[in-house]
Amino acid sequence: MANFVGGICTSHNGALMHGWDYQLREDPIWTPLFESYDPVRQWIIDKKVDVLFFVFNDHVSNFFFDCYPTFAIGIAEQYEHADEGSGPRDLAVPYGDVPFSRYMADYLIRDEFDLTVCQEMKLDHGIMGPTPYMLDQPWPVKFVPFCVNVIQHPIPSVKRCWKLGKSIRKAIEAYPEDINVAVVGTGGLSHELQGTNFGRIELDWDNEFMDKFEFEPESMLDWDVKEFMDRGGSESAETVMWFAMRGAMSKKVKRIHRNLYRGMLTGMAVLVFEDAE
Amino acid sequence: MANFVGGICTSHNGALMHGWDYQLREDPIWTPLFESYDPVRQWIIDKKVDVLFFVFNDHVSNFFFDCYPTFAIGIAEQYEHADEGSGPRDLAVPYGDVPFSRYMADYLIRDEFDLTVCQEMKLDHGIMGPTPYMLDQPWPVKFVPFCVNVIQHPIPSVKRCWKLGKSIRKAIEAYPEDINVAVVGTGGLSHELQGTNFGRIELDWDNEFMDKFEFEPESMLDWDVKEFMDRGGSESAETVMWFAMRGAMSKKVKRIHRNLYRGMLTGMAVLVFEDAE
Amino acid sequence: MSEKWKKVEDIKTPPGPVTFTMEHSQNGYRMNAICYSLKQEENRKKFREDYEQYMAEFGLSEFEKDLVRSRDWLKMIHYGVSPYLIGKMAQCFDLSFMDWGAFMRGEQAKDFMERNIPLLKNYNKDDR
Amino acid sequence: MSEKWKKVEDIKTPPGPVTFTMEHSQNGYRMNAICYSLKQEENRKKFREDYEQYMAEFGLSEFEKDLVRSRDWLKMIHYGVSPYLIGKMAQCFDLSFMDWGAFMRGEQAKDFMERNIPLLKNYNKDDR
Ligand SMILES: [Fe+3]
Ligand SMILES: [Fe+3]
Repeated sequence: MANFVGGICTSHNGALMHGWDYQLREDPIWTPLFESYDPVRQWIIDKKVDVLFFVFNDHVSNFFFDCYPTFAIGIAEQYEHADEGSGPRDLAVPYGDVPFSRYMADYLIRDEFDLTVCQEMKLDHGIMGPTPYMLDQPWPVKFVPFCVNVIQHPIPSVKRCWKLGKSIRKAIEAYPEDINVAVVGTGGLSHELQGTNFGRIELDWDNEFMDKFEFEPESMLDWDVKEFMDRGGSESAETVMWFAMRGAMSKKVKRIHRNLYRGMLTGMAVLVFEDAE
Repeated sequence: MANFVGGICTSHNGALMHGWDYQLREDPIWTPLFESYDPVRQWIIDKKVDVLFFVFNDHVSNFFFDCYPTFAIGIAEQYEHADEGSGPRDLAVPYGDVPFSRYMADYLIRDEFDLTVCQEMKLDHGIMGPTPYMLDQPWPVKFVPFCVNVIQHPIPSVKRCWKLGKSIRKAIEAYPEDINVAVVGTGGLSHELQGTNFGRIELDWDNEFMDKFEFEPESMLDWDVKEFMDRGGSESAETVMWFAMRGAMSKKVKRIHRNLYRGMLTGMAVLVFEDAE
Repeated sequence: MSEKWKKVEDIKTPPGPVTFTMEHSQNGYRMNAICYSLKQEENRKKFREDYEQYMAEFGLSEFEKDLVRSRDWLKMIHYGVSPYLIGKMAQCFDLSFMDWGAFMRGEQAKDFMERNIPLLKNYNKDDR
Repeated sequence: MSEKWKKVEDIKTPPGPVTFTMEHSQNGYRMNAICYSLKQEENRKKFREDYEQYMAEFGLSEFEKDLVRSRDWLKMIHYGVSPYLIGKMAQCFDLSFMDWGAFMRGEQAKDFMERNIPLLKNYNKDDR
């Protein structure tokens, strides 16, 4: 049976693309950000992770508003890199695990998640922002991209994403192949890109959020998305995706790693948890 | 507040397109089929229906398997007719009720239905097969198209569609405008198009199904879709969409109309119910 | 799925219904895509004029081209082509839905229809 | 929504955040669509060469053309253009994400960045 090895949460943003594509690790401003992903990379190696199940969002790079899905899962053999304005990025090809992603789609639809099933999906910085920091290339894992609408409101609630996480966990543990799977939630933390407070960051809330997220996530399950937006800026709505990762985990978790970096426009965080129970 | 006036279920198929486009009402073979929709048209007039909420399926006319949604709702001002092989059909333009369809999308997403939201949608015979039989043109009602995947398995379960119906009903009754809304489920009944039993029809099951559907729908809620396919042929999987209509209605219903016609490839049924309670 | 079959003849067609799953959909993806393209009149025109040329431009594999050439609609269904998309291609070969459907049964559309036409009528409890 | 505004100047821009809703998305649909088209290099090239021509070919209304001409990114946000799509268009005017973002604040990107660069560092409880 497949083995759920733990969860990762990470911010994603344009800065991560920039820092990687210009190879800025040695720039003292960027060094702590790069270093904050080193323990994640090591953990993925130590845990012999075969597949990363990414709960992420697209930034109108793949989907357009003619037809905008709430939840969309990729079941492809491989994925292309999105063109976010300067051509597709020069990164290794992300390969899918077709039988596993098909199985996950099947399981989740039967468990009353109304997925859009995608045989083609171009991946943007919602996945490919943080991945080069936490994985060597060519990628040592297979990708399952699970895309969430966090852009066109209403977006799925915290509770819906939490339930999704629970179903993802059950599905992984019922998968008959002997593979190691980790769930990754991307997005957040505080940022605001729309309106006169462009660039708003709320670092104290980000730290407080990460405390609550680790120790008492259920206290936030009934929050309206607006509550997060009020506290962490309009784009911190993305935080709902973290709850899919957290819902997949045990009530008590063992923290392997946690860091918060103040970016130019975003509270940039990274977390690794294992089940404590 | 909006008023839920009742529900309609109807088959949809290519024959309905053919019969309408060639105006075959006077052909004795076709007459009973045309006549079976006359009471529906009259009921829609009598009830002063403003909006029909269609739970239907697309036949790879609008969506392709690159990106195939389980549930997709249209929120457009108007819809185009799909080209199903002979160009778009010569039918009146279907207009949407934008604020209402947007409201429905919003309500259903908040109620944990993971909808794909469409600002463009081409409508095929899944809606436009039966509509000319039950409505005069130009259409006297606004359309809300709600598209269900019944083609690429797994498809949503009977129970999921039933729950969807319940949520649709709650949503309609909470809508602040004074409009009359009916819910329409399309598809079915018995037919099989894939494999050596092409053309299989099970009329006795169709009648039995309609009895159960009227008097004890809940007895079928835990059925796997396969049960319907075994009894009524592979394409009778479409019947799940009828359960969205039935779920929107009271436990006991008042039957206004019911007919079953034996088509060339399909058990063709039409039903009108009102709440009895 | 596709790896099981080297030649069109290899596609097994056991009797009974086929359920179109994600697996079929992925297996038949390019075949489905070429059929889907025929929802546009200009493409239908091109296909009708020279479907070999159209298939070449679409970049179908030799196996897939053979599948189209075979006009074996039953094998296509087992391979993973959606019946709704088969309909779009069959039409460009001047075959009706009934034509390719009856083919799957192993009979002519004419015979299938002649047998069924007398049955076309209401079938309610009272009608019998 | 669009009917409220006859001229670009009419678009109100109250301070604070904007939540991009279905209503915004529908209102800004064509503006979003033209920006979305710029995800292809060939279209970016055309837009850069002659964006008036590009807008005309895209069939934008005079109001929408004025909105592009205005380069008033804050009004675009209030009108219903997604920030991710604005980014794609701004780039074709050689404006960075920071440029059009700082514009919404009413300042220059240079000033915004100079103020923020010293703050770029870890911000954990132990780091302070
Ligand atoms: Fe994002
Ligand atoms: Fe159908």
